[in-house]
Formats: sequence, C-alpha cells, structure tokens
Amino acid sequence: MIVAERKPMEEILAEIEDFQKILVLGCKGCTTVCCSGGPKEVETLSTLIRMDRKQKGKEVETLEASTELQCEPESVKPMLENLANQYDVVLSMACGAGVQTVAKLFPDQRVFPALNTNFTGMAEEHGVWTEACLACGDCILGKTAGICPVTRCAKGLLNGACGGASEGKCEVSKDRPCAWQEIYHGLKRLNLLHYLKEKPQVKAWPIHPGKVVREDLRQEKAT
Amino acid sequence: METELRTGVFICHCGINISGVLDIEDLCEYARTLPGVVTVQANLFTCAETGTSEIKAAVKEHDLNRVVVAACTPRTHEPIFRASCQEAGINPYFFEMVNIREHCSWVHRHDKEGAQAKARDLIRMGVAKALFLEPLETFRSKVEPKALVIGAGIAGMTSALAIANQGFEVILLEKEVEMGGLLRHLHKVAPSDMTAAELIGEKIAAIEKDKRIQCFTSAALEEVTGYVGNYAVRFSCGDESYSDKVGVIIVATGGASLKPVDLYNYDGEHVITQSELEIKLKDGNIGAKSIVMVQCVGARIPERNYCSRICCMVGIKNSLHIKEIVKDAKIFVLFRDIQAYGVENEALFFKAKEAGVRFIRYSLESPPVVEDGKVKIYHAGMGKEISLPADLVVLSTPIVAHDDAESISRILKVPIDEHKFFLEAHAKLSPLDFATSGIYLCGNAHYPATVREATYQALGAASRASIVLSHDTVERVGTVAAVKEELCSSCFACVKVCPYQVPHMNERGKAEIEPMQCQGCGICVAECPAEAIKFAYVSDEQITAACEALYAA
Amino acid sequence: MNNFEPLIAVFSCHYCSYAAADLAGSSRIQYPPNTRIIKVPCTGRISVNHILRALECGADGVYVAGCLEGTCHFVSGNFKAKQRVQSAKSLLGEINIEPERVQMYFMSAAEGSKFANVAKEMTETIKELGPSPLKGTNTQ
Amino acid sequence: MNKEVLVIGGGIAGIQACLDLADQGMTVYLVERLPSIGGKMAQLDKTFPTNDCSICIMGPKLFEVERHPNTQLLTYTEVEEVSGEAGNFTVKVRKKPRYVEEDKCTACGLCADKCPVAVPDQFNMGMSTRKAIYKYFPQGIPSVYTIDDSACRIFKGKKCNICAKICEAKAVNYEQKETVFELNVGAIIVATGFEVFDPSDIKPYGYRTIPDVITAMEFERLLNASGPTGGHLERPSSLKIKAEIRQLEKQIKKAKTRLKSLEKKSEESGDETRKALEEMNERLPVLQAKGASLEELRDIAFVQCVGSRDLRYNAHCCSYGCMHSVKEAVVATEHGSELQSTIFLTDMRAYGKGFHQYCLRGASEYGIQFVRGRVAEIGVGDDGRPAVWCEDMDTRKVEERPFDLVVLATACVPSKGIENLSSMIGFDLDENGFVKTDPNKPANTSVKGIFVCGCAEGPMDIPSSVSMASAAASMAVQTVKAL
Repeated sequence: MIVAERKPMEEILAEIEDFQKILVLGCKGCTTVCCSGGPKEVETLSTLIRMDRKQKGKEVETLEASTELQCEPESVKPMLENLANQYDVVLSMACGAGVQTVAKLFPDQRVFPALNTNFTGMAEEHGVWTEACLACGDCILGKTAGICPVTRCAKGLLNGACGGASEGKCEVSKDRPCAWQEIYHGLKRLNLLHYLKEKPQVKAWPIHPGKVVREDLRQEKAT
Repeated sequence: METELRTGVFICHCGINISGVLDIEDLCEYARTLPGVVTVQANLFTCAETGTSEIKAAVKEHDLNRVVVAACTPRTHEPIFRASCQEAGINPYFFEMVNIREHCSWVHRHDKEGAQAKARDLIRMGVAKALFLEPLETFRSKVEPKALVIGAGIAGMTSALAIANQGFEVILLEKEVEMGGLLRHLHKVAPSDMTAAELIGEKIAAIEKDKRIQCFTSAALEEVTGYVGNYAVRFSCGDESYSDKVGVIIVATGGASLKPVDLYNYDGEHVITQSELEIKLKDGNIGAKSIVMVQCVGARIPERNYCSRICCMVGIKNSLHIKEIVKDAKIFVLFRDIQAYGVENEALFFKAKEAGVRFIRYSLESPPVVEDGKVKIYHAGMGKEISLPADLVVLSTPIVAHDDAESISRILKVPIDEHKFFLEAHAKLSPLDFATSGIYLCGNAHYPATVREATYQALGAASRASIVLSHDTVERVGTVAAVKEELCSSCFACVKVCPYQVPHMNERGKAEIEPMQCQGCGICVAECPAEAIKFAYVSDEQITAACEALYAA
Repeated sequence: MNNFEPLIAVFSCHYCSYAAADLAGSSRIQYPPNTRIIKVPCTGRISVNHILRALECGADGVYVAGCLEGTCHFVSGNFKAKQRVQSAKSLLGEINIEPERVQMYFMSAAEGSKFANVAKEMTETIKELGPSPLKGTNTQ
Repeated sequence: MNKEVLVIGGGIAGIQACLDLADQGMTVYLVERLPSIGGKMAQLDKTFPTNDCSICIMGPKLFEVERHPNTQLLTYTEVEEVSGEAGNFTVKVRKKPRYVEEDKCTACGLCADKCPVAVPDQFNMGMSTRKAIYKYFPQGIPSVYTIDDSACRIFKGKKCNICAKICEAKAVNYEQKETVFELNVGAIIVATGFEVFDPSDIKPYGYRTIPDVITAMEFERLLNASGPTGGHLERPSSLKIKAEIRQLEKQIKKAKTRLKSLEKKSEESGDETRKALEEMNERLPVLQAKGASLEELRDIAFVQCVGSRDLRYNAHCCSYGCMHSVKEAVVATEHGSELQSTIFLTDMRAYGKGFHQYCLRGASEYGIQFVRGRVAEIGVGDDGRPAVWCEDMDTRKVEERPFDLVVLATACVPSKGIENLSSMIGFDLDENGFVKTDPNKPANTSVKGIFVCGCAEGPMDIPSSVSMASAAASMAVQTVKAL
C-alpha cells in the first residue's frame, strides 16, 4: 500500500496560518492502514490545531471528515459539495493522489497536504514499513527471486552487485542487506542461477506522468 | 438515546469518613445543578441495607435511568450497587461510582477547601460520564459437557478419571502407542513401594472400564478453535481424522528426561542415566558393586537454570533399591543440594543415609570428573580431591519440555516460558489455570512434579475444569470490544496488538472480535486508526465527557 | 503566580494504579488535592487523543499511571500506554507546549505511597510550569 | 444427594477449596477459628518468587468467599462434634460471641480509636498492641470489629461502654451470646494449616532472651506496611528502648502534675514524688543517649532449619524456609539499600518453578551471601549486638560473626487443634502429627468422605496448597455425586 507520514506540525501550521475554518480531510484507504491519515489521526491533527490557535489567542473552527477513497472523484465530490462554504481551506491527510484529486475537482479551493507520501511499501511489523516498489512499469521480480534491485539496492543497479558489500551488508549502511547478494541466495535456493547469466535488457524508464487506459472498461461518453 | 435522561445522585457520609472532611450538604446542593440530575440524596451508609433500599426506592419513585453513587472505591463496592440497580429494574451498567473517600476525604484532610472543590469536580465528571453509559448484556453460550485431556501420563489419566467420575464425557489423547507416560520407564515409585507398572495398570484398567472416556493412542492434536464452553477440536489418530466439540481442555502433556549427550562421557553402558538404571532394577541385576550417582547433570546451569525438583528423590529411591538387591554395594551420591523437601522425602533421605549411602557435596565451579572405573571429586570437608571407585556411574538428568510443546502452545494459543514449560495464569494462586479461561494444566507440562504432586495437580485441574462443565451455560459480561464493520479499513492493527490474539479477519474481509474471548482491556480500541472498534463499557464518548467536565470555567 | 493551583487529569488502570490510590487512601497518606482520576480497565485503553482532549478541556497537566512493566494485568497495556504518552509529548513539543505537562508512571497495587509521591511531584512540576497556555486568554 | 460440604480452616487452602466447591454449585460452610479468614498467608508481606504483595493477591479471593451466593462464612467458630459417614455427616459448631452485630457494623473504626484498653496484637506476633475492640487485620473479611472479652473492661465487671456510645451504626451488643448449630454435610475438607515452631526452647539460639533474635514471621510483620513499625525496618532492641523512653516521659509528666497538685494543697508528702521525679529525670538522658547510639540496621543473619531436620525437635524439612529467607532478604533491601544479608543453610531447597532463578538474582542483584553450615550458638557481643557462632563447610572455618539482627527460619509444625479434630472425626495422623495420606490418593484421609489439603497434610508452599485444595474439592464432589 501507499505509505505516508504526517508533516512536522510547524510546517502544517504555517500553511494554514491565516485561515479561520479548516476542513481536516482524512482518507480511509491507504493512509488509514499506515496509521497516518485515518479518522483517528484526523482528530489528533485538528485537536493540535485548535490547541495551537487557542494558545495564540487566534480564532479557528475545525471540521473533521474522512473520504472512503480520496483518489476517487466519486468519493470526494459529493462529500465536499455538501460541506461547501463550511470551510475555507482543505487540509488533506490523504496521499499525494488524494490531494491532487481534491485540487483538480475544486480548482479554486486552497488545498494543503498534511502528509508526505513516502513510497509503495510492505509492512515489516506493526508500525514499520519498508519501500518495496518504485512503480518503474517494467517488473523483473520473476527473475530476481522476488527481490527488487531497483528499490532494495541502494544504487538501484540492474546488472549485479557493485562488490562493495561486506558480510552481506551494503556499503551505504550497516543495517541494509545487499539486495544482489540476497537475490543470489534466493536464486540459488530455487536453482535459477542461470538467470544471472542472461543478458539484462535495458530498462525503459517511464515518462511521468504515466497513464493506464483500459478501453474495455471505459464508459462511452454520451455525445 | 432513549427517552429523557433521568439521573439520581446518592452521596455517602460513610459515618464520618467522608463527612468528617467534606460538606455533604454543599455537594448535594451542587449535584442538583448538574445536567440530567432529577434527585439527590445523602445517607449515612449507602452500602448498608438502608442505603441500597433507598436507591431502589428512588429509581422507582423518580423513574431514574442513570444512578451515580459518590462514596468509596468501586473496586470493592461497585458489585453491591450494580446489584441494587438490577433489582430496581435498570441495566446494572447504567451505574457510575465516584470515589470521594479513598481518593478525596481520606487523603486531603489537611486542605478541606481543596478537597471540597475536588469532590465537586469528581461528582460533575461522574454525572457527565453517566449520561453516556450504555446498557451491557451478559453473553450466555451453551457449555459442551465434555472435556478434552491432552496426554495420558499419570496426570492426564488421573484428571480424565476424575472428570468422568463427576459424570462428564472425556476425550483422552495420547501421542505414544500406549498410555502411561514417563512411568512406563520407571520400576518402583517411592515411597509407596508400588511398582510403576501396577500404578499405570490400575489407571488404564479404570479408563478402559469407564464408558464415558474415549481414549485415542498415537493421536495428534491438529486444531482448536472457539472459546470456553465451546471449543471445536480436530485431532488425528493413526490415519483417521476426528473432530468434536468440548467445553474445557486440560494440558497434561508431561515432559521428557534429558539425554545427557556428551556430559560426563555418558555412554549408556558404564555411564548411564537414572531411567536406564530403572531397567536394570526391573530385571533385578545391577552388575556393579561400587556405584557413583551424579546429581544436577545438565540442570541448574546457565543454559538450563532451573531445578528439576524430582531427580534427587529418584536418585535416593534407586540407591535404596540397589542396596536391597546388592547388600554390600558401595554407593556415593555426588550432589549440589538435596531437594528432599517435606516429611516423606526427608524421611526417605534419612533412610538412605542409614542404609550406608554416602552423600558428597560438589559445587557448580568444581564438578566431579568421570574416568573409566573411577570418579574424581573435590571433597570440601577434607579440603582435597579424592577418587571414588565406580564400576557404574548413574547421571541424574532433569525433566525437560517435550519438543512438541511449542506446536501445542500455538494450537491452543497459550504461552510457554523460556524453558518451554506451559505458563500458568498466576504462579501462586492459579497454578492450574491458563490466563485463557477454559484451559487448564497439570503435571510435568507445567513444571517437574513427583507422582504425588502430579496426582493432586491432576485432581485439582479436574476440579477447575468441572466448574465450567457443572453449568449448562457460561456467562461473559458485555464489557468487551466490538468492531463496526462498516468503518473497518482491514488494516490488521487490532490483530497485531491484541495480547490475546482475539481479533481476526472474517469472511467479509473485516475485523471481528469474538465476545467470549475478548478480555476487555481496550488496547485495540485505542490503536484502531479508523476508530472502528466500539467499547460500550468505557467508550470514547464517556472518556471525552469526563475530560470536558474536568474544568468548570 | 504563586497561588496557582494546577488541575491535573490522571488516567488510572483498575488493577494497579487505581488500587494504589485506594491504598494511599486506606493508609491515609496525604497529598495535594489537584489530581482528578479517570478510571479505565487498562492504561492501554488510553489513546493520544484522550491525553490531548484532557489538556484542551482545561487540565494543566496529565499523567497516565499503569502497572509495573512486566506485570500488566493485560500483558502489554502499560507498554502501549508508554508509547502513546511519548508520542503525545513529542506532538506537544511540536506546537511548543511543554512536553513535561504529560508523564507516564508505573506502580503496583501495593505502592500506595508511590501514588501519593507521584501526585505531589506532578503537582509541583505543573506549578512551576504555570497554567496551561491554552488558558492564556481566559484565566480566572 | 446432600450437596453441602464443610471446609474447616480459612487459610488460602480452605478458601480455594471453598471457592472451587461453590463455583461447582455445592453449598459450602467455611468454619474459621479466628475473627477473620486469611490464615498465615494474610500475615505475609510479599510472596516468592513473584514478590507480589501477599494481601493484594489474596484480597479479591477473600471478597469472593464472602459474596459468593453458595458460601456460608462462619468465623470466630470452632467444630465441636462430628458424627455420621460419607454423604451424611452431622457437625456441631460453636460460634463465639463477637459482641458486635455483623450485619450492622460497617468497620468505620471509631470504636477502636476511643477504646481505652490496649493488648498485644496476635496478628503482629505481639510486637504491637491493638484495642480490646479490634479488627483482626485491616483487610480482614468479614470486615467487622470484634470485642476480645478477655481484655474488655465490661467483661471484667468495670463500667465502660465507650464503644457502644460512639458507634453510629449501633452495632455493639454486650449481651450477644455464643450460638451453637448443627450442619448436615456430605463431605468435610480439613484445611487447618500449620503453626510456626516456637524456637524458645532451643536455648543456644537465645530467642526471647536476646531482643534482636526474632522469627521469620516476626520479621515479615516488621517488613509489612500495616505491621508494628508501618514497614519501617528497625531492630527490636531499639524499638524496646524507644518504648521505654516514651513510657518514662509519660511517667515524668504524670509525676509533675501530681507534684503541682500536692504543692497546691501544701502537704509535705510532695517531696517523695519530687525525689522519684528527680531520679526519673536523671535516667531519661542516659536512655536517650543509649537510643541515639544504636546505628541503623545493616547486617542481617538468616538461620535456616531452626527446629527442622533436627532429631531433637522435628525430623522433617519445612519446604519453604530457604525461599522464605531469600525473599525476606530481597524485600528487606527495598527498605534500606545498604542492608547486607547472610543466610546460613545446609541444602538450598529452591525446587519450585522460578525459585532457582529467584535465588540467583538474590545473590547477584541483592548481594545475599550463602554460607554452608548450621549455626551452633547465638550470644551477645560486647557491643550488645547478637554474635553468631557458625562453621563454613566450604572454607572449613569456625568463627563468631556479629550481626544487627538474626532471623530464625523456624520449622512447620501441625496446627494446635489437629489432635482433637482427628480424635473427633477419626482420621489418622502420621508420626509427626500431620494428617496421614496415601501418596496415590493424596487428598484422602483414612476416613471415607473426609479430605485434607494444605499444610494440615504436611509442610508445603502456597502453589502446592492451592493445587491440593482444588484436588480435595474434586474428591469431595466425586464422593457426594457418587452416593
């Protein structure tokens, strides 16, 4: 899932400094699962904003809500429309996709991100996530025993280890295992070492922003 | 919210324990001004007969649906007032208690004014919280009047027979081909002089005679789900698989005696273990004149730092038995501390000394050295090393947990300690229960025990288990958490943080908490990022109401 | 502000610190009347929001009192509480409110005097820190 | 089928058996000789190996026994006669008068504050006093006061009734009579516990003659927060001196007032009290100096197997002595970190779950020293401190070592009432006076339908007593259900 972390309060408070009625808009999708932008975090952030403003003797009104999926217009549009003119800024606790959906749907509405979106990650344990996928659009995990060298190797090398690792740990930092050594052991276990001999094809890095179009799903636009 | 909220506040003098410091009249006056309060009464002793009948009368007269009592600690008196609310016809959980004795009058005697202000605040908070109290029902679920006993050693067999004697059906599982556990390898059982075979034979005969006990040997437990009174168990016996429903489970899986691999150059011939000695005792020939026993072999050492309790008595029993067979045998027992605790064990220890068995103490730092034909030991009393003739060396090794202890603990979701013995609910006062209700333990599975101790632990576990079996329903008060599925984001936070592994994802992909298993701590409620878990007993609304009532501007 | 009497909210668990408060009572150990206890089954029931809500509603200080580490009746409740108190303290730091206004304490059901000492210590700490900045505008 | 069971003895074993039976739907009578249930465990400060506070873990069970719908609590009551057989025993019990109505008294404690009579407190091993009207111990159940008719002035023909006047609940009733009633039960469980061996007839140890030589149970009370010193560790000798000083100061004050009143009446006999006053005024500073000179308590000696494993007194081992002393040494250091404890023992018997690790921590973290060797004699050094003559079997040295306090870990002997109970009911006792049982039927006595658990059957620790109590309950239910 998409993993995100709340921005420092200083930065958030500066963003919304001169607004009186603030809608703190959480998302029940990925940012709830990674415990950074769900309903509970929405309440924490809005309480902190009220406490800060009260401390400075400045007026504020906070509104709390959470969309089901902030990256889906059908989920965002109706909610914001019936909250219209009860707020003058949206402080979004969704990932980047959510913030942009709100901005796109309500172009003259000020929208601020409360989180920094980090990566598409996997959960190690409760409260710990590591980056797994850079969405390069050309997946080679089948050939690397399920370990992605693009994200798990510090230098993102595609054609084998750089040789700088010692005792299986990357030269960049002691607690990072060397991805390519892990790939080697994985392939050995599955006796697929021959993949290492194959000529690595050149990766066509995607041009941003990528787009996926599924003609089989698109609704015919009523002309 | 149902009809209009009508709260009754009852403030207690408690003799002069409260009224000696606090002005009760002022508190009553103040309580009348609080939202939702329709009647306020003070009495000398609210917990006494007079007090509780006044509450019941007030509930009827003023048609109250919330009761707040400001008196002593709820830890001792809450049940009394909940019962009065129930008798008066309102849900016992529409009751809030405010502690103005232990937390106020008794501890702020020197600052009456501060104490009075605090008492007012506490009553305001209690009344504010009372408005958000929710009715809790007790869950009742049918009890399957049948027990599952895992392990058919002396402990398992004894508890199976005891439960059957009280009229309940028992499923008895044994992973070996035959029943009897460790006793199958023993010759005699001290001090009753009965042979182990006779003892097991007696129990096995009784079990085979008892139609209420279904016994399965070379059986393996596969899966257990459910909760107290209602466990679904699946086990295999040979190649057939069975599944059944039971109300309680008793873990009597016993333990194994440690094989002292490369300790004191153990070779199974000249240097043997006590169990190997038992076989020699059974055929009545020892084939040795001078025998040296070494105690604490592989026990009370850093990697296994527990005393296995029974090996001293096994050594003493066997030394006496050797003396019976070989009159002039010279026996030395090298020990660190003889665990002959109590009356019987000390008497047997004395009898061994009288029979000429010599006991020499050694310390962990200077252990005996076993060579062929002799054992060298530093004798503290003589201050020098001596050498003892030994045509046979017997090593007393500790009882250790079976290697399948871990898998059973996973199947039953019950904890094991660092030595893989099963962990009881409380070391002193509930040694036979697990923290999870409905599952009990006894014998070596809990910790090494003599035959006498394993027997009374097994009877004890049977009694604990029969408490559940003797009622046709088991009750659980509704102070448990419950998931509102429409709010759940299926993030597994509750599954990961629950110390009792109760929440799980149901077939609709949403979190679900089995009310009977939930212990009511609220850890998942506070952890849930979607605020999807409701806890009616102490809800967020109640805590918020109490916070909002903290400060009267 | 020397006659300032701080208002301190206390989250106590039924099995340990609430029982310790009871014992301080039955042993008549005197301590300042600034604390108001909110009872919960386990300190693990308390989330960051409850701590912030208590401050926002007028408490000058908040402390969570749980069982001694390793003896929690619900195994890991006090450990979760410690984490959440730590998180509340760092959040307060970010909006520059003194983190010392929020504390975590551990005590067994038998440590009546410890409960009293904690109440005394916390009252002094908050007295030094002065009233909660949230009351900045409308102090009595 | 008679579903009623009698449990004799309200210690932890009796309580556990009673609760197990009541929870299985049996009606249980729990008879306890003393004014409150709790037994020896209630006198303990902490318990090994978890260092739980004893009354904290026992308290909820005491409440449960009182509140359980299927139990009848009969405290201050003794069994007088037992007849019949398994399934149909008739038992006569005699409940001594408390002179306080149990259903009215709310234990508010006003009566005890005002009561003028103070007598030694048996719960605190006589090291402090309690009033004639008293509660056996603060958390005692039933939570009611009792008048000790051997101390109360009313029963010595004097007029007093202060407690009756002050009692707002009108619970005091001097006319209350003893009541005798008959119970018909299907089975009986004997849980009469044990006594702590009185070491005063081991002359060489000087118990009673040397004030700073006390028993382990007395030390337990000194450690306890509701003990004689409120948990503040002090040597009995300094306690004695402080008490003497207080007594002397009171006498001086009384002498001064008497002197003033005599001089007002200008009689000459005043100078006799004046002489006594001067003499007392001289003695006070001497005592105060002596009191001040006693330094803080530092070195404690624990002497194991006192009266145990000793053919002159008791051949058997008390099963809990070693662990009890290690626990007391560990807990003592929480009261004063610079305390140093030495335990004189033969075998270190730490055989239970978690016991061995507890002793290892005792040695490493709490600096407890273990000396192998029986203590021969305890004398008094020239500095007035107890001097312990001991041998060290490891260093093979015999020496005299001074200590501030000596704690005797005494033997476990059968409870006083067990002989006449056994003759009354007919079950056999073993040669040490404990109830005789067969190792393969550990909870059965020699009489059908009569069961035993806890230390009445032999010395054992609390987990074993609790397990055996449940075993006795199971046997009782099996017997009653089988008839």
